[in-house]
Amino acid sequence: MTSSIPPQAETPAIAPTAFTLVITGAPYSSQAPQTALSFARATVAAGHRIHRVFLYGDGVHLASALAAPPSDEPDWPAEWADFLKANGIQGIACIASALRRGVVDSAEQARYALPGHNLRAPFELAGLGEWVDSRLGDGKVLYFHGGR
Amino acid sequence: MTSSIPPQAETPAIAPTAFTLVITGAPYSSQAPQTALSFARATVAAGHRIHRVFLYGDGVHLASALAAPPSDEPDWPAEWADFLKANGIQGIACIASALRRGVVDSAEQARYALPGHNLRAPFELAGLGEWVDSRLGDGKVLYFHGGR
Amino acid sequence: MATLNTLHIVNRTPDQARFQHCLAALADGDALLLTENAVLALAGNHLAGVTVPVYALVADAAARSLEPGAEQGIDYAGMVSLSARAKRVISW
Amino acid sequence: MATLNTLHIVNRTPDQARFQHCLAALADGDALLLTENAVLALAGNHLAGVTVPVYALVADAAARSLEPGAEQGIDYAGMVSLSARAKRVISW
Amino acid sequence: MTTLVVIDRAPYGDWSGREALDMAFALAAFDQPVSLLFLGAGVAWLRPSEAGSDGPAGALGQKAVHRNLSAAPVFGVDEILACRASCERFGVAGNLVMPARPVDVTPELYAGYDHITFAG
Amino acid sequence: MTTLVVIDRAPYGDWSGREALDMAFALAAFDQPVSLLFLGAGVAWLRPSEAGSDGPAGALGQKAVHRNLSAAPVFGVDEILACRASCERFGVAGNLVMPARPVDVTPELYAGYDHITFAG
Repeated sequence: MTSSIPPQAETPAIAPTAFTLVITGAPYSSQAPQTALSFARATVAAGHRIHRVFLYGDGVHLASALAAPPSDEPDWPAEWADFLKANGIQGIACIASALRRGVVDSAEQARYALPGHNLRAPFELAGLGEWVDSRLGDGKVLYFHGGR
Repeated sequence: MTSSIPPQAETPAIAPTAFTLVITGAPYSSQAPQTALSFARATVAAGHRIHRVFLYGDGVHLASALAAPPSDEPDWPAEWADFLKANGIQGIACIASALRRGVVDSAEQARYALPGHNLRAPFELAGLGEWVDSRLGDGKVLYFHGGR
Repeated sequence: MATLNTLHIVNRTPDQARFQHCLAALADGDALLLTENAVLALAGNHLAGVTVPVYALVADAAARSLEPGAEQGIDYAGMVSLSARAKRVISW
Repeated sequence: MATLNTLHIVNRTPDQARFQHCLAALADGDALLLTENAVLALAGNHLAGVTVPVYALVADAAARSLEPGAEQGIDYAGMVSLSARAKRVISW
Repeated sequence: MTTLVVIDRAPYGDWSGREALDMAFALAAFDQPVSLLFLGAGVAWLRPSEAGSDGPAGALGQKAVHRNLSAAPVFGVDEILACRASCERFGVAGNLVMPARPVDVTPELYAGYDHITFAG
Repeated sequence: MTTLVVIDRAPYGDWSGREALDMAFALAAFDQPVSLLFLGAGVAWLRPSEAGSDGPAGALGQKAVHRNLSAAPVFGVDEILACRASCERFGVAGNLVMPARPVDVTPELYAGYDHITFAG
């Protein structure tokens, strides 16, 4: 899946890079999702490309559809989902990390006979193969970890 | 809410203590829920009492109804829920921690117009007042934190 | 049974700041209980200067292939007993 | 534009082991970027012996009332530019 | 029944300090005596901001922690203590958000509290 | 395109080591070169267990990490490296799970890998 580069984007001074962002820190526990979002916005604005966002470990909580932060705090899952949609970027939550931590889509709900599902669109569940794919591509893979 | 002491419990060598266990570490990220459960089982077996279990911070993920760990790993949310039910112990997830992290019951689903709910019975959402109540009681409050 | 003032329970590896803050808070009449990854302090030189009794959860030590001394190893029932006896418990 | 071999990005307070592992990995031709709580290294004596260029995210520094030196402070666009230029990026 | 709530993590990068502050405020709301101790990297909470009440933390999309902390005396938090050695180590010595008071953190200090807690 | 996966957290108390191992196995499954480095408290993974394959970790209700780690060469992980200084500090020197190899962790060591990653 490719990102659409907005027409107003500047041409980068160096060759455009395709970044994959791996987020391993959870929102409201770490700053990782917000640093990653600021980085992602700056990436697109500079004419580079975000190839994929991959949530791993505690980072999968960013794909929760049920977070309801106080009205005076940013809603990081919603802001990330909006950014991915607006830019046509693929968002993957690692399925093994997500199942352990209670982040599931309707297919996994059915498979494990769970009482509901809570994966927020456009995030999808997939395996570490997606990370390997990014690792083997031409771009760079950056990580946004929790703070401890 | 009082816990029922199983008839086979030994009389403790010292006066029975009412413990409140505060769990702040998440399952599958920290060992906190499993250490706390081993402690809780030993408490009941020794004729002491668990007054209340209070989930705070990342600990609220223990109250998720949607966790689906691999079949060869323990299901900590299910084991905790079974233990609480079997012993009639109150399990509270801090509502402020839970809302930020996407753990909600049907009342909060309705209030925030969320697409679902995922709080596992018998856990209930309530405020820090429950922790203050434990703090002011006769018993002891112990904390089970994440490992970093 | 000897009086136990404060039971200090620590669950973090000894390279973490919280572990060091815990050691700095120990006083005569206290005891230190190592749980989870804190049992790694049983190997190496992480408890230098500690003069209070040191306990460790055997389940955690065994999982990490460490053997507490004869007086040190306790099970969860022992942890409950220490916690009930202590005048104060600090969970670091 | 000078060659940049490895960009080391660290987001943890300087009292954490990972921060120290990062410092031990710096080599000539590399650069160090402090983000999130790592900007606390701008105060106190946490970067002794570091000879590579050090950058810090101004948003993180400002939130913590710290002021990077004139050459040090960069915004997210600067972080993107460094990341794109570097031959290798390590996220500590 | 005096409680000491200890904050040993830096603000913004970690939420546990905010959740510790909420614990202190909850005790104060029930008129219970409570003190705050900033220790280790937690002393970074005490660096005074030169900006307005919303502060430059706005650039991070987070509320500035000074607003939370400055409310502490109003809400009935008895004392705000700062580990002197940690302040020196993290370069905030002699320059604390009011009304924090530098102290030496010793077993004797902890002995003054019935209950000592961290948020995580 | 050689990747170095670094594990710097002790097992059982923290899941990130297991998730780092999964990353290494995923690369190996796609026939990509990958090495593991145990650093800091992560060297506790390398303490040999005297117990059987399920090991005493069973008492914790967790799978013993030795089983995971011993599968590494089978799955195609090229090297298992252990920081020598960390081993000494955490008292596991001279007594490592096979086939871990003690190394000095220097910039030159890291220079041998195109990509270096942690699980969290």
